[in-house]
Amino acid sequence: MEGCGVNQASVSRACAAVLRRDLTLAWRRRGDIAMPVLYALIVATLFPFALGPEDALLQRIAGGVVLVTVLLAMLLALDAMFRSDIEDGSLEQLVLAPQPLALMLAMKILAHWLTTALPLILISPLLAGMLHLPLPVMGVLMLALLLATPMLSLLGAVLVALTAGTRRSGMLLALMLLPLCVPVVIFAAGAVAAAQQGLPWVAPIAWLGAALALALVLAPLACAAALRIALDA
Amino acid sequence: MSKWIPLWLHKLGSPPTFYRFAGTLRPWFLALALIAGAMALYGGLVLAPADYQQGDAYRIIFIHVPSAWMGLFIYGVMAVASFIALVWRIKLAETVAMESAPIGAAFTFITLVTGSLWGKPMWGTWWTWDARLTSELVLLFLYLGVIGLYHAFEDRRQGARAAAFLAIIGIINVPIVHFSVNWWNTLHQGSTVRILGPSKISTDMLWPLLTMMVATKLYYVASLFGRVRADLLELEGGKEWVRRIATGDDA
Amino acid sequence: MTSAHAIPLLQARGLSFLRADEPVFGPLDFALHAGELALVEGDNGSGKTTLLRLLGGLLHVGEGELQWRGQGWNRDARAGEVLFLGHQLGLKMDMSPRENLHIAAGLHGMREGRSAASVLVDVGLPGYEDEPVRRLSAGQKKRAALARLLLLPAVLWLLDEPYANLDRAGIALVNRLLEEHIASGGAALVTSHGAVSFHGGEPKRIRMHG
Amino acid sequence: MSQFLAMGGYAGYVWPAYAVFLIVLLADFVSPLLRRRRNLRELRARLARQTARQQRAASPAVNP
Repeated sequence: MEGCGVNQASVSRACAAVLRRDLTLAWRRRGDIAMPVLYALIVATLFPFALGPEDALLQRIAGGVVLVTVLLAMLLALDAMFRSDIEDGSLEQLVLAPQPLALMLAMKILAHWLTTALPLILISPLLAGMLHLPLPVMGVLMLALLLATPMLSLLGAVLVALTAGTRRSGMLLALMLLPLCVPVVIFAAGAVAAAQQGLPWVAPIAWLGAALALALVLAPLACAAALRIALDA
Repeated sequence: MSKWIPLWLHKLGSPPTFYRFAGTLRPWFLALALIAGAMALYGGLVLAPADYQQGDAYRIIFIHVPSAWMGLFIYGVMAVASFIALVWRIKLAETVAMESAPIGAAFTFITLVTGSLWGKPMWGTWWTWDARLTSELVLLFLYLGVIGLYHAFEDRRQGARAAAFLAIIGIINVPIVHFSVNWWNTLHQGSTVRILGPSKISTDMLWPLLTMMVATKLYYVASLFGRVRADLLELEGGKEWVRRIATGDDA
Repeated sequence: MTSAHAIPLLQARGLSFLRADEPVFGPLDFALHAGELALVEGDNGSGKTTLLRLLGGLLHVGEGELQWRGQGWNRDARAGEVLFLGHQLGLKMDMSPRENLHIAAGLHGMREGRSAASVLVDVGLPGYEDEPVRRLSAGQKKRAALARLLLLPAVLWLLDEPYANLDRAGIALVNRLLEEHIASGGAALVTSHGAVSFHGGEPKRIRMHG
Repeated sequence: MSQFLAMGGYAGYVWPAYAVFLIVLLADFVSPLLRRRRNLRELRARLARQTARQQRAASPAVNP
């Protein structure tokens, strides 16, 4: 505009603004952060009741149970990733902002991961301990979770963006996410199982890492494209 | 190149044109599919000799393998149509993609059921977490996700675009799933059952199999045309050409 | 202020938007130059909101053509030049007006010489800067959203029902914002049911039907 | 013939498999036909209502 100076917003400032906003909002509703953690705790507690408290059995399933539990807890929180932003119109404002949308969404995904997946990773040793996972394997489990949960956040974000224009999305989201998370679960649980059997576990972890690197680049772009489709009506 | 493809597609893609085109060709495809299917059934069930290892149970192969192949093939068609729909916003491509999904899901479902019916006498179990069957199951879920997303939107064209996007994500996912499930199978020393070993399949068995593959393809085209026709009538409900059909000026 | 041969900011030719193959509005033909205000008029369901969302870039062009500054209609060319204020205000309820403005400024940039505090005073919210938005009244929320217009740089404002929920003073505020914006060479597209008492010259009118 | 139907003892597996194949594909084929019929019927009804409305509007004197 003529005669009126403008301080252009740099991309890094915009990223920081989005990240700070989402983290602040999450902090102001701390109770919501605790929900997935509580859910995971409940599910993990139920397994010994269902299968019996036999050490050997629990030990064998511990890695898989923790992984699936964390996955389900994340699925529970996934639905809310864009929900409030759609309801109050902030998502429209984000789409219309003169910033690369994919990068802004990447920040939202990062914030979502920090507030839902990170607490789950932090309590995963507790869950695994309850199921008698051997201590040396614990490190591999944490590493697998550290690589698998961002994958789920990224893939989930694309699907949530696709369902942004629909009413009922909870069950549908699970149906859509299942095929995408099968490889993630296989490699993450595979690494833990291999470590438990004393087999080399680096290969599946490396595969997960490679997939994560790819998803880090592609998923935000796909998420942006999906969101534009979902809002276009 | 980039100019004439959309031009050509736009011409054939005009709904009334395609409606007539599909209406004319559909009976032919159906007839050919039925003839080829009958030939394949006769060849497979009557002419082909029993397998020396599996006896007559192997005859399920004549529907199981073509169905499995169609499940993947239709997913490919759906993904290509989805891509065209997203890039050029062609309504017909959206319809083709979305109406392919139920057919593909049907074939995938058949694959799973026949695989299970074959597995029981051969492996002694209805379901085994064999790499191929597991991949088929995931494929079915991919189809159901696309169908579910399509129907979750109130605006059907928007639903088609969103589901088309999901279909494209899915096709990237298919080989990854296959690879990971294979790896998973070796890790857990699961039951990797070779249905047909590397041994040569005899011509008596091969030609009914190939004929059935052709028959299922022809059937797919016939079914797709029928579905697309029904869909176009729904989508274009307000248009003059649909009105003429409704009032009986046209078949 | 407006010369006839200047390139318009926004030019629509035969513009329409289709939903389920039914045109929601149009075809519309209009041009909007810098320093012009256009009122979008029409009954409920005539597609006013749809038009604004389309011009904002949320919807794709159905039929017809749109140009931005005589060029094609692409996102990069319009980046940072358009502000959209819709029914949903885009405010975070758990944050204060000041925090909301800081985020918006982080995304859009800021006009020189303006600050969140100064524009909040300007829209009549002194003393409410740090109150969570959820505790504000509907009219105050609207004012908090209007503050964005003052703080962020943009040439074209797309305002959907800016007068809704506002009292007499609030309506005067919107008119003042519009007059200043137009006078400084900006442009605006406004939908409204109510009459607009605009003192910066005769506004253009875009009729959605007939 | 009965030997053919017995499928070497595997009749309980082979025939259900073929039955599923045929039934699923038949259902797949018939459903769009039914959908098309239903749509056309609804469309005809809508058109009839529309013409009725137009006629009523054209001759307002019928119903004082």
